[in-house]
Formats: sequence, C-alpha cells, structure tokens
Amino acid sequence: MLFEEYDPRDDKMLQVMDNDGRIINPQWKPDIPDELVLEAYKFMNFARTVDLMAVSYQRQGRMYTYPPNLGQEAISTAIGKLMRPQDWLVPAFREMSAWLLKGARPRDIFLYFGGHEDGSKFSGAPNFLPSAVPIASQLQHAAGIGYAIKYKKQDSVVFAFSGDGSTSEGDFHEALNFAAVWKAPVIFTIQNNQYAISVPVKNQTASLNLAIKSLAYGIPGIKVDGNDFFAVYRASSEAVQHTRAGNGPVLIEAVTFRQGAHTTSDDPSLYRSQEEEKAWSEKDPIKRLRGYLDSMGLWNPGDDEPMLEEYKNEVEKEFAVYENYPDYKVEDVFQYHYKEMPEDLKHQQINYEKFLNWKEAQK
Amino acid sequence: MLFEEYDPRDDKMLQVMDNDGRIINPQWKPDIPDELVLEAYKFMNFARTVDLMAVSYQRQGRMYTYPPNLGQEAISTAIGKLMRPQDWLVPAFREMSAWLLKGARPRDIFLYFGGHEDGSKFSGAPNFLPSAVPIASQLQHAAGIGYAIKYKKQDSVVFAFSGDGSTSEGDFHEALNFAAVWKAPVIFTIQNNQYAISVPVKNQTASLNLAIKSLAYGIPGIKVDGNDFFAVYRASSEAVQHTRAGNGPVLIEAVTFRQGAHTTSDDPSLYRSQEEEKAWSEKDPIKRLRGYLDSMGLWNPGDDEPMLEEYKNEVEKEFAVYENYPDYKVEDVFQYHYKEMPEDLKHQQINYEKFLNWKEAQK
Amino acid sequence: MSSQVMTMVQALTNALDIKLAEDPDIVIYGEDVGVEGGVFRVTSGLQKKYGVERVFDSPLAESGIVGAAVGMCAVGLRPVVEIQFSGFAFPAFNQILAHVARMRNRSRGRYGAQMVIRMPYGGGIKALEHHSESMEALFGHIPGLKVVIPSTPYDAKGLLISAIETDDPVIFMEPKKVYRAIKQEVPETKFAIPIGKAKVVAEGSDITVISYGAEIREVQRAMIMAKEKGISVELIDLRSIYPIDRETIAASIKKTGRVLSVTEGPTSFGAGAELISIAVEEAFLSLEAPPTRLAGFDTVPPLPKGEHHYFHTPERIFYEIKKVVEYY
Amino acid sequence: MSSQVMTMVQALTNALDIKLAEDPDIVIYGEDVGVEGGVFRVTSGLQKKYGVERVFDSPLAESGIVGAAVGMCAVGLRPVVEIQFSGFAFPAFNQILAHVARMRNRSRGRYGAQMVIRMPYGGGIKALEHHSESMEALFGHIPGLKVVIPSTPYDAKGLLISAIETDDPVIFMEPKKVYRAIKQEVPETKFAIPIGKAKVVAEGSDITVISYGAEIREVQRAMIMAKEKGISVELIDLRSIYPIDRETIAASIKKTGRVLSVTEGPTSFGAGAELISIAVEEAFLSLEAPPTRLAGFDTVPPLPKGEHHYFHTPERIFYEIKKVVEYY
Ligand SMILES: Cc1ncc(C[n+]2csc(CCOP(=O)(O)OP(=O)(O)O)c2C)c(N)n1
Ligand SMILES: Cc1ncc(C[n+]2csc(CCOP(=O)(O)OP(=O)(O)O)c2C)c(N)n1
Ligand SMILES: [Mg+2]
Ligand SMILES: [Mg+2]
Repeated sequence: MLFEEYDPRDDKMLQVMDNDGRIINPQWKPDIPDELVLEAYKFMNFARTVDLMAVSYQRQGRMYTYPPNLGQEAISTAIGKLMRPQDWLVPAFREMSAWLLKGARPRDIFLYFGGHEDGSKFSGAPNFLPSAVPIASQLQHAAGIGYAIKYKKQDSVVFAFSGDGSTSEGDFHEALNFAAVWKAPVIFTIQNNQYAISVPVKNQTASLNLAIKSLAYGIPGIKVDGNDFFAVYRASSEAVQHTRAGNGPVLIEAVTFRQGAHTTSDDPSLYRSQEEEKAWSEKDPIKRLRGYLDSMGLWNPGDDEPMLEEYKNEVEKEFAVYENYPDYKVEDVFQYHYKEMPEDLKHQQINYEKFLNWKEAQK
Repeated sequence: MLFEEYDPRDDKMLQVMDNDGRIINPQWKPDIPDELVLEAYKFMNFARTVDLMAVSYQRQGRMYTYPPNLGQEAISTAIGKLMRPQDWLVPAFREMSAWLLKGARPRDIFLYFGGHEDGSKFSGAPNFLPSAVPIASQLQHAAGIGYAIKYKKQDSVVFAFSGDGSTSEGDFHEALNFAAVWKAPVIFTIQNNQYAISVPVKNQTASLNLAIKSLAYGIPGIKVDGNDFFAVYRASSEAVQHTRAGNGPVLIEAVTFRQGAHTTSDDPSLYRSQEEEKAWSEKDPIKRLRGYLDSMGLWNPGDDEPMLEEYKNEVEKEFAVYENYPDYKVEDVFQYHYKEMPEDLKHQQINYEKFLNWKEAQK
Repeated sequence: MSSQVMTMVQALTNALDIKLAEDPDIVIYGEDVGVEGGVFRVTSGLQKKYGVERVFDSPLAESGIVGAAVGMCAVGLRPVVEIQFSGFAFPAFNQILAHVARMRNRSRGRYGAQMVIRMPYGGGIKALEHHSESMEALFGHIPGLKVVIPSTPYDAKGLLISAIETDDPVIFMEPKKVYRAIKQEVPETKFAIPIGKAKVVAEGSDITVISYGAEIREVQRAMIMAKEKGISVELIDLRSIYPIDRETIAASIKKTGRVLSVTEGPTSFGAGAELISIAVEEAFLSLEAPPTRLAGFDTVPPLPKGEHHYFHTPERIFYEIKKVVEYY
Repeated sequence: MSSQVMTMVQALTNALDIKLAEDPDIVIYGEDVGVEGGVFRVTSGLQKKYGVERVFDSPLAESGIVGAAVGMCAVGLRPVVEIQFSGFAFPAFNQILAHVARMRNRSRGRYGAQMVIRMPYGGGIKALEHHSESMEALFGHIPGLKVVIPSTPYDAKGLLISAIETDDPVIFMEPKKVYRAIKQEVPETKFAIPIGKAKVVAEGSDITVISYGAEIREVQRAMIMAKEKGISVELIDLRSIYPIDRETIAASIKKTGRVLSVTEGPTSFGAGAELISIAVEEAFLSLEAPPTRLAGFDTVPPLPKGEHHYFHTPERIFYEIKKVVEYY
C-alpha cells in the first residue's frame, strides 16, 4: 500500500514530519512507542558525537582519512533500529549509525579509519561484513547473502547500503537484478546525499529519481525523506515486511545531504554553494526529531548538553583504547591471507624478519 | 506519441500486422513505398540464404562456430534499412542483416566465422565496429561514439545491438546510463529472442519486460513485435527522430525467437520444447511479410523459388572467395597489435620465423 | 577400489557429484550450468539429481556470479561457480581481486571465500575470439587466491575435490583442449590431490621442462622427438601455479642444470617469467644454460585460421628443448 | 626556453593543458575531473579553460569510462581518461583487456584506441584500502597496451605528451607518493620523451638496480648508504614497463654483472619476474650473482598502521643491494 501510494513514477517522496518536526502526514507515521523515538534521538546524537570527534581527531593527525556522516544520521539509525541480530548488515562506508547499532564500537571505527584491519573484525557483531571500498561492489555480496539465507531457510533480512553515485556502477545493476530474480530478502538503501564526491546526482543519471530504478528489476522502490526519522523507519519496516513475506528485494532511496566533506581530504567549497549547504542544514535530521520531541514534551532543550557531555566522555575513552592499541605486528601483514599459508608467503615473512634482525643489529 | 501510447509500464507490444500479414494496426503502419517493402522482403530472404548456407557450410566442416539468425531477420533488416552511411553500427553478433546493409559482404561474414580477423575489417563499410564477443561490452562503445558525434557536431545516429541476456551485464547498465546522461544519439535495440543460450528470459530478470528498463535511465523505451517488419521499422524511425532531435537515446525491445541453435555447437532440444518452437515458427518474420505482400498483390508465391536460386548462386560465389582466401601469414599474427610495434614483439616474430626456417630445413 | 575410464569432463562431473552428495553447503551456478549442464556439459545431470536450488542458471553477469558467491560464503555456503570461458572472467575481475582474494584478510579471518571459480581456458580448439586465452598469470599475481590447472582426468578429479574442500578461494582452470581428448582410469570413489604439489610426469637428466594444462600433452609429444635425438627430458606438471611447488622445481633443475618452461599465455609478465625467476632463485649455481621460457607471443591468440602459428606444436617445443640443451 | 619549478601534479596539468590547446580531438573525463579538477587536482582549471564538453565529470563507473573512450576513438577523438585510483581500474579491466588492447588488431588496423588511461598508483601515503596498490604487472601482461610510469615531474610531462600522441593505448600510472613530494625545473613549452626508453639515472659499476615510479627515490636514498659502504650502483629508471627497454638493461648488466629489481607490487608473477627473465635472456654469461627481485609481499598492502612493513624503505633496499653484491 505504501509502495503503491509512493510509486516512484510519480516522483513523490514519503515525508512524515516537516522541517520543524511537525507531523504532516500522520497516516504514515510509524506506530512505535515514545521510548523508541527517544532512544533513536539519543542514539543519533551519540553517532554524531563519534562522527564529529572522528573528524577532529583526524584534523589533529591522530587518524587517517575519514568520511563524515554529518546530516545523514536518520537513515542508518532508523534502519539500524529495525535490524535484528540475525539480520545482515552490508555496509558501504557512510552509515556509521547502523554499524554501531549492529554492534561495532567506536574503537572499531577509529581503528579502521586509523589504519588497522582489526577495526573490520567487529568481534561482537554477528552478520556484519567489513566496509567495502570499491563503490557498489558490496551489493553483489548482499544478493549472495540473500540467496544463502533462503537456501538455508533462515529468518534473516539483508540491509545493504550504498550512495547515489553507486547507482552508476555495473555492480549496482547486477546485484539488484540477481536479488530480484532470486527473490532474495535484501533491502537496498541508497543514501542519496546529492553528491558523489563533487559530482551532483544530475550528472550521475538522467532518471526521474533513483527509486524508479527498481522498475528495471521488477521490485518495489520508494523515495523517502532521509532526514525524517519517521519516514525512513516507516518505509524500511514496510520493506522488511515485504521481503520477509518472501516477495524479494526492495529499493529505498533516502534523500539526504552530506553536511560535511566527502572525506577529511575533500574541500566541498569547490563544488557546492553556501546557500545549498544552508538550505539543507534547515532539514537537519537531529534538529527535526528534536522539534518533534519538544512539541510532544518528551525532551527539554536543556537535556542536550549533559547528554552530549556524557557521549563525549564515552567517545574519548573509546579513542584512548584505539590510541593504545598494540602495534601492528609483522604477522598481521601475513597471517590472514590464507587459511593454509603457502610456502612462498611463509618465506617472504621469514626473509623480512631476517632483514628486521639485521636492521636491529645495525644499531 | 508512439512512445507514450506504448508505455512499457503497460506491457503493451507494438504490432502492425498479424501472423498472416494482415494489417491490424494501420495507425502505426510506417508510411513507406511498396518498393521499399518489397526490397526488404527480398533482402530478408537474401540474409536468410546467407545464414542457412553458413550453417550448412559449418556442418560440412568448412567454417567454424556460427550463430544462426534464423527467425530474427526482420529486426536488423528494418533497422538496417533506416541506417544512413554516416550512421554507426555497433553490432553484437546476431544481426547479420544489419551487417550486410551496412556494407559487409557475405565473404566477410564467412571469413570472420571461418576464423580470420580480416573478416572484421569491412573495408567498404564506413562506421561499423567489428563484432564484440563479450556480451554487452559493445554498448559502452556506442555511448562513446554517441558522445563523439555530438562533440563533433556530426549528423549521425548510433545503432547498437544486443540480446536479452545482455541486459543482465553491468556494461548494459553503464552504457545506457552514460548515453542518457550525455543525451547521446544512440538507439539501443535488444533482440529479445527468449533465450541466452539455454537460459530463458524469466531467469534473466524479474522485470515486467525489457523495455521498462529504460525508466532507470530516464529515456523512452518501447516493446515491439520483432517479427513484424512494420512494427520494428516504425518504432525505429520514431526513435531516430527522437534522437536526432537531440533528445538522447532510446531503448527498443524487439521480441523475437531464435529458430535455430544458439551457435552451431548448441543443442536447443536440451532446453526448449518442440511446441514452443512450432508456435514461434507461425510468427516467422519472412512468412508474415510475404503474407502482407501476397495480400497486396505485390508478390507471387512462385517468385520465391527463382529469387532464392539466384541468392544461392550469389552466396556460393561469395563462399568461394572465402575458401580461396590467401593463407594466414605470420605477419597477420603480429602486425596489427600496435601502430608502432614494440621491439619485443618484433623479436618474437623473428624468433618464430627462425623456427619455421629450421622446420623447413628438416624436411 | 573400482574405477572407470573417464574423460576430463566426466572426471570433473564426478568430483562435483561426490561433493554435492556429501556436503549440503555446496551450490553450483553460472551461465547455462543448470538445465543444459554447461556448454561443455561438466555439470550435466547435476540439476536433475540435486535440484534447482543447488544447481542453477544465473543471469548473464560474471561480476554478479562471483560477487554473489562472496556473500554466500559469508553465510557458510561453499559455492562452485562456473565462468563459461576464462575469456569472460574479466567482468568479474574486480570482485575476484577486491573481494574473493581479500575477504579473509580484510575481516581478519572472520569471513573466508571458500569458493571455487571454475573456468575452461586455453586454445587450439578453433574457437571464436575470447575463447582461447590463457591468462592464468593474471590470477597468479593476485594475493589471496590459489590457482589450479589439471592436465589429466585423474588430476582434474583429485584437484577439484581439494579445491572445493580448501577454505581458500581457488581459480580452477580447465584446459578445454583436454576435456574430451584423453581418457584415463579414474577411481569412482573420492580422492584428493593436494594443491601446491607438482607432479614429475617423467624423469630425465638433460633438461627440466615445466608446464601444465593442455601443454603437457604437447610436451610429451616433443619428448618423443627429443628421445630420438638422445635428449632425456624431465617433465614437471605444476598442477598449481599458485602456490607453486618450488621444491620440486629446484630439485629437478639441480639435477638437470637446464630448464625450459612451456606455457600458452603471452610471454611478457607471464608464467614463464615466474618460472625463470624461481629457477634462478633456487638453483643459480646449477644452471648450465639460461633458464628459458617458451610462451605465447605478446599478441592475442589469432582466430582459428592463424592459430597454428600461436599455439605450440610438439616441433616448436622440441626446437626450444634442443636450443637449451645445446647451449654451450 | 623558459622553465618553471613544478611538482609532478603541475607538470601533468601542464602537459594536458598544452595538448588540449593544440588538439581539439582531445577530451578529458573521469570521476571528479571537471569542476573539482580531480581528487589530486591534476585536471585543475582545465574545465574552466576548455569548457565542459572537453573536460567533464562522468558518472561513477569505470567500465563505462573506459568503454566509452573506445567508442570515442572510433570517431577519431583522443580521450585522456582518469581512473581515480589504480585500485579502481578493475571494474574496467574487461574493457581494457577485451577492447582497448584489441580494437586495432580486431579491426585489422582500421580502428585504433588512441587513448590514455591515467591513474594514480602506489602506496606509502597512509591511505584507505584499494588506494595503495601497484598492479602494473597485470597491465604489462595484456597484449596491445603500453604501460608508462614516470618518476619525476620532468619525465611525467614528457611521457604524458608522448602517451597522448601515440596512436596506441597507454596505461599511464602516476606515483601518487611523488605527486607533490619533489619539485623540479620543467620547461614550459612542449617536449616529448619517447615511450619505451629507460633512463640511466646514475652510473655505477658494482650492481644494476632497475626500478621505476616512486621507488626511484627510495633507491636513491639506499644508494647513499651503499656509497658509504663503497658500493657503486647503476640505477635504471624503466619509465615504461611495456615496451621494456631490453637494450639499456642488457648493457648495464653486462657491465655490472649483478642486478636487483625494486618494485612495489606483489612478488609472484610480478614485474620483478619479468626483469629477472630479461636479465637471464640478455646477459646470462655476465651474471656474477642471481638476478634478484625485491618486490612487495604476496599480500595486499596493509592499511596505514602496517604500511611501514610493506613498502620498501631505503634500508630494506640497501640490505638487498648488499646481499646481491656480497654474493660469493
Ligand atoms: C569503484 C570505485 N571507484 C571510485 C571510488 C572512489 N570514490 C570513493 S567514494 C566516491 C563517491 C561515492 O559517491 P556515493 O556513492 O554517492 O557515496 P557518498 O560518498 O556520497 O556517500 C568515489 C568516486 C571508489 N571507492 N570505488
Ligand atoms: C561476458 C560474456 N559472458 C559469456 C559469454 C558466452 N555467451 C555467448 S552468447 C551468450 C548468450 C547471449 O544471450 P543473448 O544476449 O540473449 O543473445 P543471443 O545469443 O540470444 O542472441 C553467452 C552466455 C560471452 N560471450 N560474454
Ligand atoms: Mg553520494
Ligand atoms: Mg537471447
């Protein structure tokens, strides 16, 4: 019903609240308890704290390249809240809220963007693939996971993320097509944050919107306001229902805006205007949800500060764990490539260790 | 107007004549002179003669693997008739009528499928790429040609061919997307002959039809009866008009059936039924066009035999040219790889010639 | 142990059959592998026997085929996928290099890519363009993969079983020229040949020839000519080009002092270069002649009419053997 | 002739600028190369100067970028496309191997692929995964391509101009570690450095070191250590790995008798193997020690925290030089 009403051919966008958090579309407001909304609000603040601090640690030279999430938190928070432990998360790299809700800790995120593969292990988090750097390539994995879930008759759903730019890659197409033919339980969420680095969506595709690409695969697609927690939550719940009923994948286009730089090495002033940035900051997802909570009497503006203070402390502790992480060992370069390490590789390690000994001896 | 009336979302298929050649949809019958229809009929017969003889030469061991066109002649004849010398043909491998109309001679086709690269040179035919074996990869070239045409302000249109199976490849997606973003003058024709080797379309995609994939790129798409010369002609002419007016690419799904084997090494009885084959032979494109000509008094059934006899003789002569083609020389292996041949390659050739001399001397 | 005379195709089918029967986590898919049983019929009859959920046709998209397998492995399946011809593996190259080969390291051992990517390779069968290539060196250069190439029906079965059972991803390249060309007694029951161990096909004293796949038979023919001229050839069938069996190579070269590699792919940056390097690294002081490579030209394999110039005939191999043996 | 001190980035921009100005058939496109001028700013300012039809952003799809260029070449354009990082060239691998490299041969010389595919490559810059690879050997193995790698701003300009002007397709790999690390006087006017000619960077008598790209600087640092120990190193900068300059390599090894290759990519089936083979083929009798390769491990480059183990430090190179020189 939702998918029919918001048929992407009409280019309508599901929106539940306005920029101030007023409910403008009660019909589609998800039926969830206040506590969950409150939790989500807090969590978005937590994720934003991790994100902002990551950027600032990077600026201080204490971490390497990092892709800010600022402004996109509603999407992966709403989806993350829907994820069950048996569900799969197939990430791109800009849906940190989902990572955290799946069980990653801030230290993992620091470790990964701090340049250590151990940050991709996510020991405590089941069914969670590491971040895939080559754009859209991870979506193929989501299709395969979907097939395997069906094959094994497991009750799981796959949540796959990618960006607007990803829709141009061949892998995007193949993945959606495979998942659709296989009726695999995969929810593909495109975070349409308007840009792929410096390239605006209009240079990426001539299609009416991104959700309409679902028609090429015979699956439902829906365009939602990605800065509206309720809209994303609603669309995703319906998608989960659809796919769990055995109907195959769903494509969600979540319209949002990357308020920060593409990564810490990017300079957005080269390709977008301050007006554009300003217009979007009006639609900030945290601000909007706070507007809603305010109006419902669920939150006082004064509660923000102590909350953020607490989060900051927590994140600082996590960062300390990262900064005190054991040094990268020679074995760490070699040991994980194969289950059974080939002789050649062993010898390469041994020879390298000989060099290290020689170097040591020089001192 | 045509594209709106035959919106792929409604899954309608443009058909102008029925299986007996009766005009059932005069509104969309293209306004072309009888001579052109007659020419097209004859030409389809010619192409079929080349095709059938190629299959039989292959069976006699006088040629290598060959992909039969039987039953698909209407599509590339209609499009071939629309092609002007300045237009580009970007082929797959099963649209021989278009090859011939573009200026290839049967000897070229024999030479190519007889295992000689000279068969891809098409000396007399301008703007005609060689056949591309990796499925869908050629469509990217079509997009690039389209860009270059626009860039050079040339008055050309690109006709790109591929099969139903090709729609699953990432390259299909990227090519249509690039062409659409660039508003490049490219007409993408999918010959939907129901199978990719043994795999039926329903295992290839879950989409309503193939034409609807156009929506993913924001371009017009239309599904036409590919065994109906008039329907293909009409849809393609409108597509040409659309694209020449600067509106960018069009996607045509031409529904047809490969009456023969996938290639001469294939055995269709493994994957399809005789009933299916029989049902489709009722819709044979030559038979249908003959029905039309008959009813218009433009053709006597008795005219077929002498025509086919003449074509057979002509094709035999062409085949003789192929069979008497000069032997493959050592230089032919080497000389075309680079404009400036690297030293290493030169030495490889020299060393090989030394071996040949030695071998000669052994005798 | 009962055995049966099999072609390589039959031996491969048999290996797949055995593994499908014993391990429900194995699924097989690719283009035309279901109803049709593959264009070379390696999966013939398996869909009927094991059902369409375990043996099935995928859409025509190599990146999708391989990429989906990466996901399946994460859930614990062991996919054995077919790429119709090795010439069509390249649309999947990014998935192979970026994910198949790397998932284990990236996830620090948490997720593996316990899959086999089967593909017919190699030339000399008068085929269309892209149906004759031998680009195994490209896979050999990608860290994280194993690359296996059998030359006989017996080896094909034993190696495929090992490939399916190893937890590392294996590129399994099948010499299509051999598919039906030779028949051999192959045990009907399960057996495995370890990956990474070369086979000394024939012992000899004058020169070591290193090869694999379809070239083995051509070398064997050349060896008949060599024998007539009194040249004793030791023939090593690598069976696996990564990992490569340095020990066997080293021992042989130390004995013969001379070595020729015979491989089909282009010369430059090819497998022969790796073999020469190993010869030099392992047995420099034993070398009585420059280790030599006979490889394909740095050209694409010509279409059938020119094929006889490209693929190595026994004469050509003999000629190179002679040159190496006659050095000084 | 006036010249200017330039970084490699500036020298590349300058080369593109010169060619855009003189040849209207040149177009430049790729991800972010337009408005932004590329993530490394190599195309900075060019869209403004030459317009959006000649310098533009493409959709995010590498196969499309390269595949479209094949079509453009058929119409007579000379596209210079950018792949954002060489680690993202692999979605385009099929187009490169199947079409870029083959169109000339397939069409018997009728259509060429007069394009340049530029890509920053190589590591040591503390980057994310897939941003540090050095997989040039994969391209070297594909018949029909030329593969060029500059090591200095001056060479970058001269080689890029040649690459754009040659009618053969060129994979142009730019060592991102060098992009801004060194500055050099570079003439402002047009000049070309022929593709396929190596440069003897330093003459020496004890050992030949063959390298290219960012490794050249590391070797030069190692040479300082070597000199202290009285070792005289002859350093060859290949500049082009296909075609490869056998003559220069041969002449040098015949003089020094010892050779070490220093390259970043994985060892097995890598560039070092080709260089060892050439050493053996061209100068076997002059060799006083086994030709040796120092290459990357057969692993993916580790993320930044482990990078120091993978990429060659001057010490590491010196250590290997010493071993080769001390052999016997
Ligand atoms: C195959 C590939 N090509 C290029 C890149 C370099 N790159 C990293 S992020 C990015 C833009 C991605 O845009 P989008 O999909 O919209 O995601 P966003 O960054 O906006 O979240 C590019 C081009 C890459 N990672 N992978
Ligand atoms: C990339 C690639 N994968 C596989 C093949 C092998 N192959 C040749 S034709 C074919 C089926 C093509 O089907 P379709 O696109 O429907 O065209 P048709 O043969 O029906 O005309 C396949 C799988 C190929 N040529 N290229
Ligand atoms: Mg984006
Ligand atoms: Mg078909």
